[in-house]
Amino acid sequence: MKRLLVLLFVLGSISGVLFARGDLEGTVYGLSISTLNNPFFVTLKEGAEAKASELGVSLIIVDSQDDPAKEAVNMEDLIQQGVDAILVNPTDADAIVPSIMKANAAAIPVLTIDRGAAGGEIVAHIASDNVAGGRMAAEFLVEAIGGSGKLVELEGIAGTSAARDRGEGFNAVVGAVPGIEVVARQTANFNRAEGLSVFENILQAQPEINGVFAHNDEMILGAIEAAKAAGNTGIVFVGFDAIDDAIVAVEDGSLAATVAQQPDMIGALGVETAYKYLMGETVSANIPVDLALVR
Amino acid sequence: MATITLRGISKAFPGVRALKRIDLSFWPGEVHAVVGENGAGKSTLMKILAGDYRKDSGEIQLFGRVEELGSPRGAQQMGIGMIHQELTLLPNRSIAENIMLGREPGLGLVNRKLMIQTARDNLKQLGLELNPMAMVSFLPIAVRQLVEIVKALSLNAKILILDEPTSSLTETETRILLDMIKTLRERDMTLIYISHRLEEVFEIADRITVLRDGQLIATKSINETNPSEVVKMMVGRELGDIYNRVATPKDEILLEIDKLGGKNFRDCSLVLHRSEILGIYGLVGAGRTEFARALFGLDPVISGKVKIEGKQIERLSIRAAIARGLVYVPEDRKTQGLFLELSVRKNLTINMLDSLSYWGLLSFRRLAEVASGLIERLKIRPPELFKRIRHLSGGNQQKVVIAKWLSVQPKILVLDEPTRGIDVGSKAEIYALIDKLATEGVGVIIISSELPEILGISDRILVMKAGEMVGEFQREDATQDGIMHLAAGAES
Amino acid sequence: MIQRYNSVLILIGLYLVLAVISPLFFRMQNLVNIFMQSSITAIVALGLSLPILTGGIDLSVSSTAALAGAISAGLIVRSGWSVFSAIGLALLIGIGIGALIGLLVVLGRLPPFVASLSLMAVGRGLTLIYTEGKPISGLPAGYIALGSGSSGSIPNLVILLLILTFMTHVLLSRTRYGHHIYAIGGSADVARLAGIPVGRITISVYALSGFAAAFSGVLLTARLWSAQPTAGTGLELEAIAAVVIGGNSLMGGYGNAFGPVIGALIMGGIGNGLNLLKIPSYIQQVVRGLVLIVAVMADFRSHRNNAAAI
Amino acid sequence: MIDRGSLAIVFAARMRRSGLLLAFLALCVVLSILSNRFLTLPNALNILRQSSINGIIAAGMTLVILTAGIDLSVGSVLALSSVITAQLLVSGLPPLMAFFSGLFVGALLGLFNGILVTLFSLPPFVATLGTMTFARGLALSFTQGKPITGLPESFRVLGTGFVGPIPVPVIIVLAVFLIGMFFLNLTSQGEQLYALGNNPVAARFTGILVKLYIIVVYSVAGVLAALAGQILIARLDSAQPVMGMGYELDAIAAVVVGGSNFNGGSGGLAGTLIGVLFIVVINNGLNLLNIPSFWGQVVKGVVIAMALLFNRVSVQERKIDRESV
Repeated sequence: MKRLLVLLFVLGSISGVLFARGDLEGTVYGLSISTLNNPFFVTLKEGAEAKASELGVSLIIVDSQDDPAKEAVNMEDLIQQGVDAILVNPTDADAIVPSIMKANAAAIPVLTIDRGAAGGEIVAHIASDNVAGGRMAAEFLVEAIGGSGKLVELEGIAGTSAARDRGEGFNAVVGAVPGIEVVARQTANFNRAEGLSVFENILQAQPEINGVFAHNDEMILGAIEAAKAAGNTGIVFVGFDAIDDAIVAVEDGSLAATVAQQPDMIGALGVETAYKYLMGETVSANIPVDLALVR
Repeated sequence: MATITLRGISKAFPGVRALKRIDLSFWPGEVHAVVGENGAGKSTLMKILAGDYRKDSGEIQLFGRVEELGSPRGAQQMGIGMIHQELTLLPNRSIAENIMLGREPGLGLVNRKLMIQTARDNLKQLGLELNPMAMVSFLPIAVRQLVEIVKALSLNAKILILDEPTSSLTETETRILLDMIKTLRERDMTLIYISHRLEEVFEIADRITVLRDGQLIATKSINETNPSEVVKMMVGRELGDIYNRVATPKDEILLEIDKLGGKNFRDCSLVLHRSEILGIYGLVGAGRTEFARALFGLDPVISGKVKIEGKQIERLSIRAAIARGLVYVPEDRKTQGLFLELSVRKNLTINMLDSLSYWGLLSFRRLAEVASGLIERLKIRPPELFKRIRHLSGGNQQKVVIAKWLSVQPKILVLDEPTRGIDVGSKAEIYALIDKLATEGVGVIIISSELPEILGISDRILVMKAGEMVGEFQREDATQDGIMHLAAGAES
Repeated sequence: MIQRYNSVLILIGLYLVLAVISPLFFRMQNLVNIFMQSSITAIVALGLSLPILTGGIDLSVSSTAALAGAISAGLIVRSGWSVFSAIGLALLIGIGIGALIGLLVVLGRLPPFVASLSLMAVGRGLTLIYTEGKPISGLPAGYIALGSGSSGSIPNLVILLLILTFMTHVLLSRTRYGHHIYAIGGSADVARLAGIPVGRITISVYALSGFAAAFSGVLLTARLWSAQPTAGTGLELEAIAAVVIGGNSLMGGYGNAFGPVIGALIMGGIGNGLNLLKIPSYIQQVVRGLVLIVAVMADFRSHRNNAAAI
Repeated sequence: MIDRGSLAIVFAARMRRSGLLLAFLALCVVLSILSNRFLTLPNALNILRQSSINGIIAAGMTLVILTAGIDLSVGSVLALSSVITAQLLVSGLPPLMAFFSGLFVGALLGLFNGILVTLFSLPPFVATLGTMTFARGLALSFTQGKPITGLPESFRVLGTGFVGPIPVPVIIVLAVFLIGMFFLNLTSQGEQLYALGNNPVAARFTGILVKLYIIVVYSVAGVLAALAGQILIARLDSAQPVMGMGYELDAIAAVVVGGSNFNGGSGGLAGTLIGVLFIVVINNGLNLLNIPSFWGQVVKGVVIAMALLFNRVSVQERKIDRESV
């Protein structure tokens, strides 16, 4: 019993402190993010937060940790709190549909950001196009190695939409160029440490590699370390996301290019669009955010 | 007609011939004792009867028909029940669930009412008024043993094999059990009784079979033989008085305990002299073990003082005790004394690792030498350094538990039930060892619930009851009746 | 007996605290939500509690759930099977994976941890191969109703959880089979001596665990309206935590059917409460870890006293 | 004072794991037939270097499993200690001090685990699961989810440097294993650790400070996880809060494949080392042969199960004649 009291006390004090700063006044937007374990989405979140404080609205941020089941739980909890609008960055386009329909039923407007949803009523979709990004990277890479050569593709977590779309765009381009051969296609799970060891292994198997495309910057940065350690120069590396580290790498020349999304812009636009919608303005259903190749 | 007839039963394990052509019959309404030293083949024979092992050759007739027992289940269904030496109850289940394990009434769904009622009836038959819903883990070990027997009896067994059933019972509880065995004999059951306690065997057995080295030495009617003849047949030689005392206590006081109190005992005082063997007798629950544990620093002490060689110990702890030369051999060697998966060498030398290290490195040569010395000194069999301790017999395991303390040159040796469940030959060796240690100046405290043992080995006997020291006997004045009278406490 | 109710006390205490500090918590709809959110973990934990009761463990539940979800959805959407037979086959596959672990444990004498770890990798790989890494959607309403529909105001998931809990309770406390599971967990040798077919029962508990995992995979698919190739990642640790928080012993032989469900509800309540209190997600993990430790500390105190008394 | 006899005894005991060694060698033979790139010196060094992270963690895990415990928190400990080290480095602390601060963080978290397991009698699984969750949360909130990059070159030697032809991480992992084997097999503390893993009650009755040993073991596991983290960030030139996810399962798999069992008191570092190499070689082989990642997991699972079965069969035969006597 004594332990139980201790437990109650601990819980009470933790939540008491945190609850004290909760604020139920003003408009409240829910922001459901696929994962905050990835700097890209952290930047997106920060963009949204900055815009929210600029507009004077409050944000409740939940993190799905890339798990659709956890996402469903988080969405229910947001609906339960009666937020005025929900911005969702889905873990998966299909898996989010039931949650969106629940929000629809509760008359809460839903906006999707960065990734779309396959169903439900969506006020607006704010995103850059991953398939287009993959294509952009492929076109650059093909040109950079002179139209023919051997390529390696480092894939993201199997089954995630980002890995799927970026791979699809990339392969659509390189598959159409006759002189290009993709000699290895391995997953490094969007992870820098795995990017390093997987590419080390690939370097052992493939004596000649002209270019590497990775589904995100984390993996390409790992691969660059592997190539450096092996003393292997002359490989063209192309990443995706333009995270801070990647920009630095582009500047020092070790990374040839990275496809820049503007996550902070996506987040900010999301909040802004929701704000406009709630103010009664009409918003367009599809709000593209520019992609750019940072080279 | 014989209930079981064995013809030419043989069994071999790789490298060992465990049983050699055993011919033996058991009759209804008889208590048939099977005795022999550990390793003589009793357990192997009983396991074959219980369906646990398969015989290599020979035949088993049950009620005149040749049968293959196949499995424990098969043996059970043919009316053979077995009580194992190690308790086979599940601690986290109720008494009823344990008794009815594997035979729960009902089709698919268990009929709980019937199960509890059946269990209650079974308990009543043995005169036990226990709540069948009580969890076994809350029962004292002795009561668990009784439940174990109820469980076997409830199988409607025609033949009941009891393997050391009294090894963890007190005198009183043993009486209950022996009376029960007599009742079962009246009901024309066949009881096969394995025990190291010859006095019990001679009290209840009708016939006695002696095994040695896997061979049947003799089967005799109890009237035709006597304990010393049986012992001789068991060990294959004359074995004089097993309590052959040589050491005599000195005046020097080694240990002085003044009003020690703790969980389940209080105000316990005693004095132990150099070269003295002090027996502590008490029924289960009298607080003997708790007292010893507290003295060794295993459990907290509430009050009292302890002096070793005149120096008071400020805070009792295991390491303080060992540092002052007080060591404790616990009652349950398997769970408290041994590292079953480790080798004989590692078990023997666990206390001297630090002293046999040079610049932090173990000297395996020295460790092996020391261990070999101990093996030789205590006649540990087989004399192999690298055998896993699990595969040694109980007697040899017990020798290892004692031997591992000899290396620290103890001044005071506390032994808790040092001969429980071990054979008479090993017992004699352990008694001789204790006496030898006493001769060398060690003070020994021996806790036991076997009266003959306490009487035979001790210079002085303390009796504990309900957590207190209630009496003291000198060797000359001690009698079974006198001690029992104090321990069982007629006045309360 | 007291420790049986310890986890219930923790559950009630936790919910009371949350109710005090968040006005939203004790709304009926929110409580239903928690039940629904916890139900999938709870169902996996129910199944997983069986191997744990025998002293084993099953790490493969997460990938079995994903595989079952994918196959049931794929058979319906791609191959035009009926909902009934597709789910049936998926459940059979779950049973098969479980039985295979059981065989590796019983006949191959592999530690359950590695046997199930190997099949976890295999199951995850097969899911990715079958789905080609893409989610499968377009499920018929009948399928979706399993996980998303409700009967009256009570979600089907909750009803299924209650039924399964009741069935597991009956299985464990009232059937011979259940008694034998406890016996094996208490001591496989004792069970064998009592004539209990230890090997067969051991295989079957893994099969049942596989069944529960597959079933929860189907429910998850129905709840998400699509089969996700990465579904259920980390579910095994969550389910094990639920079993332990509920007061069942990881060593086997001790526990009941309600423990895993209560454990899941405790964790679900914590997650929900932290969300309602708008606690940032990183801090949520810190709090969740500490609460896990404190909750089990409270629960294990009584166990320890037991152990010391012996 | 190590005499030849004792070394021979130790060696003989280790060879009981020969079943696994055979399975490992078989795997290597198969791979060298399938890929002519497998059996080359650079690839061998490559495999060793990749073994370093999991190897160091698994060494600590071996000790924990020897005491019949388990440590699920190693991945999170690695992450938290790494981000703290990286932050210290970036803010200009001398590399050596940052390095030791990181190890200190690992030791603290391990100490916490050890205290929960011993003084509070929590099951190791739950205690370390709790630590795993909250340490990850701390790492994430400390960094706000972002990597910390730009580590000084002098620190990066830890991951990228060479001594002669041999990479520094390989030297570190070999040193960890040598020291560990030395400690486990040749010192009194090592032998006592086996004893307490086999029977903690008997160990206590023998005067071994069981709780202290267990606390130290968890602390060492924490330090080693932190050390692995330092090497990892030195190699990657960046520390991320999400590093090390799932490393606990890799490490446990290596230990168990290496022949230690969860009941404690049996197994050892030699087996673990083979277990670590085994898993790395599977991954290396999958990459060399360019096996599609979907199939990779299936192959990995099947190969591990087969190796264990093979090992079990060869151990089984010897076990029978020992047990039936």
